[in-house]
Amino acid sequence: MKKVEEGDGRYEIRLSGSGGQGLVLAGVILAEALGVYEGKNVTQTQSYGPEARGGTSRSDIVVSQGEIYYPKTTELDLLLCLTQESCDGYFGDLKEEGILIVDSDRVRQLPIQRAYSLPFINTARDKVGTPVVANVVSLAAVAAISGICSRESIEKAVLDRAPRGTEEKNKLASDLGFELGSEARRIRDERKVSFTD
Amino acid sequence: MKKVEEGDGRYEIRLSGSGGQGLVLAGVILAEALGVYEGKNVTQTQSYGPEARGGTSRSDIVVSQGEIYYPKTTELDLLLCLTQESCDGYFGDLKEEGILIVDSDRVRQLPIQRAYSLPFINTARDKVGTPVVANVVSLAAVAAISGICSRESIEKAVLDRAPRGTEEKNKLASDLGFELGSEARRIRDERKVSFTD
Amino acid sequence: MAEQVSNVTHKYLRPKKTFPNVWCPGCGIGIAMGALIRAIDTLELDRNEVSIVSGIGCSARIPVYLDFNTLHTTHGRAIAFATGVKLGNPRLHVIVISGDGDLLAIGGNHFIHTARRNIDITCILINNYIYGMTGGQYSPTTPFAKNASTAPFGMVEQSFDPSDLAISSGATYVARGTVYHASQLSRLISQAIQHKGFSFVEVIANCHTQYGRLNREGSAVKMIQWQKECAVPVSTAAKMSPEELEGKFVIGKLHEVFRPEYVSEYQKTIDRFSREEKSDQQLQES
Amino acid sequence: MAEQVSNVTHKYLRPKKTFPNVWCPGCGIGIAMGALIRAIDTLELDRNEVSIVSGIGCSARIPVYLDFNTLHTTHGRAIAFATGVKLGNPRLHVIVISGDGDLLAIGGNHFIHTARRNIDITCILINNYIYGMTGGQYSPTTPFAKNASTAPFGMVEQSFDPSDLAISSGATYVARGTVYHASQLSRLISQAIQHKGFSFVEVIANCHTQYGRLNREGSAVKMIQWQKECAVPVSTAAKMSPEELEGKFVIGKLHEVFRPEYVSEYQKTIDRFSREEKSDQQLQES
Amino acid sequence: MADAEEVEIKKKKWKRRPDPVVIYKKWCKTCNICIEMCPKNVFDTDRDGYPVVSRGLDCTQCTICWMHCPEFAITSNEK
Amino acid sequence: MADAEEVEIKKKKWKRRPDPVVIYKKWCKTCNICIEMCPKNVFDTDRDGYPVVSRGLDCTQCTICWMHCPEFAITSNEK
Amino acid sequence: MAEVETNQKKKRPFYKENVPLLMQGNEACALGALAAGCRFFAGYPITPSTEIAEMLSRLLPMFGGRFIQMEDEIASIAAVIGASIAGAKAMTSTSGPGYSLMQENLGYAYMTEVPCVIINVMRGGPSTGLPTKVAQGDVMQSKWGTHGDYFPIVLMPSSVKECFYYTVKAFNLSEKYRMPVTLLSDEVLGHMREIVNLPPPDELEIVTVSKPFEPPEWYKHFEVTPDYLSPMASFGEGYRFHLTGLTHDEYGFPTAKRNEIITKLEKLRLKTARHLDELTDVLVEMMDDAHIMVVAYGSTARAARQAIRIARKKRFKVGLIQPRIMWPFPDKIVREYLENVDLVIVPELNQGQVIREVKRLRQRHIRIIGLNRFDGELITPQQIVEKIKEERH
Amino acid sequence: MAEVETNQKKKRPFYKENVPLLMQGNEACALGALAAGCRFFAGYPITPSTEIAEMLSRLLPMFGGRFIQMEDEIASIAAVIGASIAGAKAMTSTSGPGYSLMQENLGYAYMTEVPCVIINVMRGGPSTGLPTKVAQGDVMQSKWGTHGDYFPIVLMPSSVKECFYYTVKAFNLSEKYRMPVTLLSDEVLGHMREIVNLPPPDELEIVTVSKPFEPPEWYKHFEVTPDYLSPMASFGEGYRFHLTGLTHDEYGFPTAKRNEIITKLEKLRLKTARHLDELTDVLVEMMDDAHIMVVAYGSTARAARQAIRIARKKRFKVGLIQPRIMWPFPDKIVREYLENVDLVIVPELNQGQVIREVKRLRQRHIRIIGLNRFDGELITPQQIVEKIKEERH
Ligand SMILES: Cc1ncc(C[n+]2csc(CCOP(=O)(O)OP(=O)(O)O)c2C)c(N)n1
Ligand SMILES: Cc1ncc(C[n+]2csc(CCOP(=O)(O)OP(=O)(O)O)c2C)c(N)n1
Ligand code: SF4
Ligand code: SF4
Ligand code: SF4
Ligand code: SF4
Ligand code: SF4
Ligand code: SF4
Ligand SMILES: [Mg+2]
Ligand SMILES: [Mg+2]
Repeated sequence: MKKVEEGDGRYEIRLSGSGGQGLVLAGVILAEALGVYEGKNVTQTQSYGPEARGGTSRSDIVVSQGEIYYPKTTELDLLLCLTQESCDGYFGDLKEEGILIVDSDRVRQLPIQRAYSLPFINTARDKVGTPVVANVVSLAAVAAISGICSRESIEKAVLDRAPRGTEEKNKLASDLGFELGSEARRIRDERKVSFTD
Repeated sequence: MKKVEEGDGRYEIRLSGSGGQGLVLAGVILAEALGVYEGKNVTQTQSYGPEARGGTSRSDIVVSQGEIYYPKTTELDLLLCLTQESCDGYFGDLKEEGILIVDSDRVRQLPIQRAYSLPFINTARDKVGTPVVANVVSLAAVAAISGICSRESIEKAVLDRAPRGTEEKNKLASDLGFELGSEARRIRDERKVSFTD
Repeated sequence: MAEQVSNVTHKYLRPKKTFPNVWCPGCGIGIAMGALIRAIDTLELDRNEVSIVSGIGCSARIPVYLDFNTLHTTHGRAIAFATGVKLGNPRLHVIVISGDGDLLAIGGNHFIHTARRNIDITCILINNYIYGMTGGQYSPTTPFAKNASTAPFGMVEQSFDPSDLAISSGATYVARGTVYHASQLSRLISQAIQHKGFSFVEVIANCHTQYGRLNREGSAVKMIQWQKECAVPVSTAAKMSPEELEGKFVIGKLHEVFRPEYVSEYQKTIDRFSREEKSDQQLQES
Repeated sequence: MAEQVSNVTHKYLRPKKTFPNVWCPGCGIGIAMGALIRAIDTLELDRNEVSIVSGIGCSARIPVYLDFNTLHTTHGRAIAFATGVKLGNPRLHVIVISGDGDLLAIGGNHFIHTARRNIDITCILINNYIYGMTGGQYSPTTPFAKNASTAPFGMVEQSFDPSDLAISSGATYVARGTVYHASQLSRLISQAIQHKGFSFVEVIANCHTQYGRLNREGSAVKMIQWQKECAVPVSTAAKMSPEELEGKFVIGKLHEVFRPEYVSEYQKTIDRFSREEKSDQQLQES
Repeated sequence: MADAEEVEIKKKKWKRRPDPVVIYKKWCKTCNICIEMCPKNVFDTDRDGYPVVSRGLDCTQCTICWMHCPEFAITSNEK
Repeated sequence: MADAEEVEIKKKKWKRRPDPVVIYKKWCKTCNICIEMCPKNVFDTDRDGYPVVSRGLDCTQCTICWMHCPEFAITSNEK
Repeated sequence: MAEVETNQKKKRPFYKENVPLLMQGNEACALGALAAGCRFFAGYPITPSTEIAEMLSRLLPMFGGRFIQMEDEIASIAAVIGASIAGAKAMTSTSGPGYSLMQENLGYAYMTEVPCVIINVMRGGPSTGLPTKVAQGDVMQSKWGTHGDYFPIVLMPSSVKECFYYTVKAFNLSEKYRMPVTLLSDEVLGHMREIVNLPPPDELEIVTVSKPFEPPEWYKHFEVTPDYLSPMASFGEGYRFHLTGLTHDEYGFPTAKRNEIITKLEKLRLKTARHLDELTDVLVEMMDDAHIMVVAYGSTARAARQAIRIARKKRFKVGLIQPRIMWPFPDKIVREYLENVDLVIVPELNQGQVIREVKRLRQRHIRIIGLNRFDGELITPQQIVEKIKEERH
Repeated sequence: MAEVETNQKKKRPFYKENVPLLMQGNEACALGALAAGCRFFAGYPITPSTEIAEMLSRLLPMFGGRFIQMEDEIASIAAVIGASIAGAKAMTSTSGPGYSLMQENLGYAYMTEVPCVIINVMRGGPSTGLPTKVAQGDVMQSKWGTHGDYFPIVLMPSSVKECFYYTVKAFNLSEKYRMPVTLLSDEVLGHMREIVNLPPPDELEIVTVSKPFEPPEWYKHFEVTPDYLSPMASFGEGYRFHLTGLTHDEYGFPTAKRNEIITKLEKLRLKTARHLDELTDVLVEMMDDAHIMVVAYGSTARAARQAIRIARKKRFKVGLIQPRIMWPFPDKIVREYLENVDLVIVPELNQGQVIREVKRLRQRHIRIIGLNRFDGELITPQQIVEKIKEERH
């Protein structure tokens, strides 16, 4: 985990997309994984209000080993975008060295080269059978890429929240997401030099 | 008019009795006579509230040649009482040298000797034919005894407020009051020495 | 000579602190209060389990004289406070006393909603067609064209029929009485208290000091006699035409139906879960 | 190609600042708004003399989209503001738009009193049986036993029949429509506007996002179709027994009577004095 | 004769007792309601306006006066 | 034959004109109400869920769709 | 009501010019409102303010105005705001309990910048308290009563004459600043009678909100002008604008844009903050050489004015500061005079409210003490004099 | 509502002891209330407080408690007071507009000394304002909102955990002092999720109002005891007492006697004034050697705590004072620290409210400046640091 100037191990994540993609829930699950199963300090916030109705949706997580004073994000360490709109809107909040992860089918215009562009929604639809679990797929990938949270914690947190009867699908989604994420990270690690241009 | 320590010609009057004796109206008439027809500064106050419903009723007038700062009475120069109860209750507010005027039939126990004890109610009933105008009788007597207000002003103010058709009775009441008052004053002036013991 | 005293109402008064009362001589509120006391006495309620709640107004002064659990609240809100009292301790018999201004003007919303909920509260309206306490302003029951201190040229608004309003809001017992018919009034009030659900009794009372004075309706006695003349019992009214009823009002029990009562309905939910609780130590979000 | 546009409602919108609207896809409020616009258009009212007043809620967002004199006030108080608007400038046609929470819960008192006064205002209630805007809490029209976010075990309170309440409060025109019957709805609204006195139109509308979701009543389309199934025209209802009407609701004009209207009654007093004023320069306390 | 007898009995009854109803003057506000409503015309007024029992024998203990006294100032003496 | 003729006339009429109703996509929220309520089944949906006029000839300009569109997104082309 | 006392009724003129007239403070408020052009009153009776409503119920129709008694105070202030939006100068009157109930809608009027006047004739609180007795317990409430930030104008007269003139002033400021203005009177002022010489109405300066001159298409209801005051169209004048209690842009449409929100909310502050000169109205007496300063207001200032005269005779160098516009608080003047005194006495009919404002302005160690009375009676001149003596024994 | 996000619903435990749980501030308030013994809730939905009501509508019946949604906020607080009088620990939750509406009846509860808890989850004002955005605009209102003098207790938590514990504390103080206690939360706190370790309920200190032990005939509901706190009987317990919002004697009967009035109204003041030690709860950080003091509260304190750490790294000697009991204001502590600093910064999500209290305590010339944000977003640590730099450029 990267240190930021003022925080003691403070790490800021935003999951964004459009309303209905389940990203608020994904944020809650991630926060739960980090806070409940990894014993970290964590705050999760989201925007309410008119914006929340239509348009973009977002869920912010701040995680830290130490006490979290300021509970909202200021400069993101990691930004996940499942729509072009959210990418355009929030990219500016990402730190220079921050990680950008996008859905490869929904975000065609990338603001920077060094982004992880992965097919979350298509994976969910094609391999799990429903796009509804794209949030879990991407959530797992976020964990894998950032290394901020263990696979077990994410899995537990996901199953904790999965409605009865959907456990299998969610487990599968989580697995797929982890694979996507680990693979991408492996590739990045290999191409290290060229990647951080 | 007597000077008080702090006021410039401040003079404080209280008309008191029981609810229904019309003393609030009498106070208003007196204030009007002084303020409207004699061009003096005047404030009129009365007590509202639970006490006002049953029991004693009072109307306070402060009159002054100069500006009246504090609008309520503090030490009375003149106290009129039409019931024993009001006399008992308010006598303590009268200045040492203040003038006490009471109804001779209703107030039997006088707290001091040098009081004007006059038959306002009986005069009204017997000579005007209705006790309702006792307030006007006593009002006129107050003016005559204190010399604070001219007969004309009182008369104008009374007629101003008298309902249509009652003008004569009120005029008569005012006349009778003035006579009562002037006569009493004359007697006091004559007995000056013994009176101010 | 305590034995000698046989006015049953005296058992329920707080004579030391509060009497003589604040009302004008002859005010009908005192008569209504007597009827209420006799109703409670007849029902032999435990006085520790009776709560009388009022708002602000002449009528709303009733509770202070009565030796029950008494609550004199803010203007118009008595019924809402009473709802809390009832739910805070459902064993209590909760009776609300209110004036036409208190209950129907500022308090109108609480009135219709409490009726709607059909919560087991009894509400007594002392309808004197005016704001007595503040000096004779018009109220929602002041009849069209009558005078009030704020209707110096006659009332231009229409008025409520409080009992009608109670019925269409959901009250399940509705009756009307007068202070003239004081013993019938006691009976109606005791029926209302016994009724399970929201019960409402409208009491026609005289305010000669304000309404009577402004409308030249004479003394307390005269106004009370007017009630006798205009009151028509329910049974008689049933046989009369609308024209014949013009200018009259109907007295007696006007309406009684049975619908689920709020406190018991809610109790069912509680019971369901307290049962579950026993079987399932760790409570679950359902 | 402006000529091409033949949706008459567009003439009355404020498209630049406010569209697309805030409502959920398929929300019935938009349909009701269309009906309102067409009613006004039919009556050929001068739009400068139309004022639309609302409180707070999803329904209460209607005015912002409409190019009239529009007022979005505080929760529940629209009718009281509207009374002021009407009396401040009696030439205005004043129309209140309200939700079941806004008009009947927090605003219930203003509703019954404005109806009582019979002031010339038209009030449209968008009844979706729930608090839409705040996320699905129960309202005074949520039917017994139905779910809401604050009635997780089913509603234990009884509900109002808003039209009934309007009638017994004194409204002189009362009608009910649905968003399914959109063209009838326009007609009812225009009748209501034309009626002199307090007129009330209840519009049954779908909130599938909250009420529908919590009660598994399906999509907007499904909920609108339910309206078709349950609505019974006044004329048909007259021939049906209460049992047959169980679970149905009546649509059409429910009530129309004529009683003195507040603004005109008050005007009489004004006229009387302005006449006197002319003859008597120095005004007198009467 | 029966009537006369009854009156006799009543008289005796009341002789042993005070007035059929008692007015508590401290609470009475002289509103006259009892006086006007008594069907047997039992009361007169004293010079201050307070009701006084003048025809106590006629009282039937009908309860009307004390039920209508707004001041709770009337007490029946019949137990 | 009259029927066929009518259809011909209609066809001509519509040939000179665009669709009988126009959907303003920027306001449409794809609620489907127009599609479901059209008595003539004039609409289909595109892949994003927006209504498209597929059987414009069948339209009778009955007003139902635009009267029920909560978004004011439908405009008739018939003047 | 006035009528209760004058029940031997008679037709009497209620407005005679330039001759002494005896009237109550409440009557003077009603006449002031009429003179200022008030043509709409909505209210709900409450002691000790009711005479204002009663008088206007009688007088307004004579001027083509309208009086309505609403179902409660919430509805009253709502109707007042509505009428004002529709173009009528409008007011209400009430006392503490009603003023509390009006707070939510007052916030709406501040937010939507609607002129109107509220007279609160103060009585003893909290709650029902002492309905027929005097108090000054609502001074802080008049500044902080509704939720969120707002910047009210509140006037406090201290004589019947001032009741008349400050009611006129309340309307004038309300129209100029497009906001509710509260006049805080009290039970003593309201019921007290004094002599007033009413001016000919046409000699009074009457301010009416400025009207837009641009065509409706260009009109911005909340335009941010250099002086932060925007012309106001009324309903029915052809400007079909929108009003909302949500944060809104200059046109009045709801906005969630940061810069527009800030513009709006700062405008609410700046429209008073940029006119503090006009919004300062303080009576200063005998402060030139004073070492002791009395800060008093409303009815209490009457006692203070007498008290400083008595105390001067006893050689105490004492002066008086009497804010007649209470809010915005006259920071500048009070701060200046604080420089030169070493004792400040703040007599109030409450447990210490305005004294906090005086302390807020203190920049060095000075003794600032309260003289508080809250039993329903006025503070007397003697009490103030005693306090001075006590401190300087 | 929580449900909206967790709509893939499932039976989940809502109260697990001693394990980390992720929850929203609003949920923590609801659980805190339950843990404190709350058994009655009456409320009216309003963003951003609604989750508290929704959660309690679900949980209360499980504990034999009752939830009711009233017709408005006025009725809600009335029912809460009524239930408390009948013996149930009771609360409501709301936001600015609702809090404004509750003011009259809150005054009644202060006057009649009825315990109850009000949670105001603050949003942008004035008026409808910014319903879904954070603000701290109601701080002064929570002290001065109703008419007349009263002396409220107001708590301001700044984390989800504190939402839990300060709700418990609100109940405890409310019961002990027999008065309404307001908890001022805000939109960010209410909706933010953090990890909380809930304590076993029996480890919490729970205070319940003390009950009379004397026989009913002797009982005085408002007895003036040495510590100004009177035991409280409830309806139905055999003590048939009377309550009124009029000024009253120790029994509760209305009084107009001067000494009884004064006794009553002073009691309202003294019951907090005599317990300032217990009623002071201030977080003090890094003040020992500070020359700059930041006074911050609620959500804003979170930014301030981070900011002082950043600033310290930049060698600014800065510390923090965070009142967690806002009213009574911690005069003593603030005054003490004012002695040693020469710059005070008061960041607030309003246009300057608590800064006035800090200034009130100033006894010498010190620079006291505000940092105000009111666009619906939190003040960031960076903004505070910038302000410090700016002042010390
Ligand atoms: C909030 C509030 N508004 C107004 C008042 C003043 N007030 C007291 S009683 C009353 C009306 C009483 O009328 P009603 O309820 O008919 O009772 P009555 O006196 O006629 O029995 C009013 C307006 C108040 N106390 N509180
Ligand atoms: C004083 C106040 N209390 C509560 C709210 C919160 N609130 C906003 S809208 C609403 C209910 C809306 O329900 P309804 O009137 O039925 O309108 P809908 O959204 O269903 O159209 C509530 C409770 C508020 N804005 N103001
Ligand atoms: S004013 Fe009227 S209601 Fe009040 S006590 Fe007197 S008679 Fe009764
Ligand atoms: S929440 Fe319900 S009422 Fe509100 S816009 Fe959505 S569907 Fe319509
Ligand atoms: S009890 Fe009946 S008969 Fe006897 S005095 Fe009373 S009213 Fe008259
Ligand atoms: S009814 Fe009661 S108060 Fe009236 S005169 Fe008779 S005893 Fe006295
Ligand atoms: S106008 Fe009628 S027929 Fe034509 S598309 Fe619309 S609904 Fe279908
Ligand atoms: S009804 Fe309107 S919003 Fe709905 S799908 Fe059709 S065009 Fe779109
Ligand atoms: Mg009444
Ligand atoms: Mg609704």
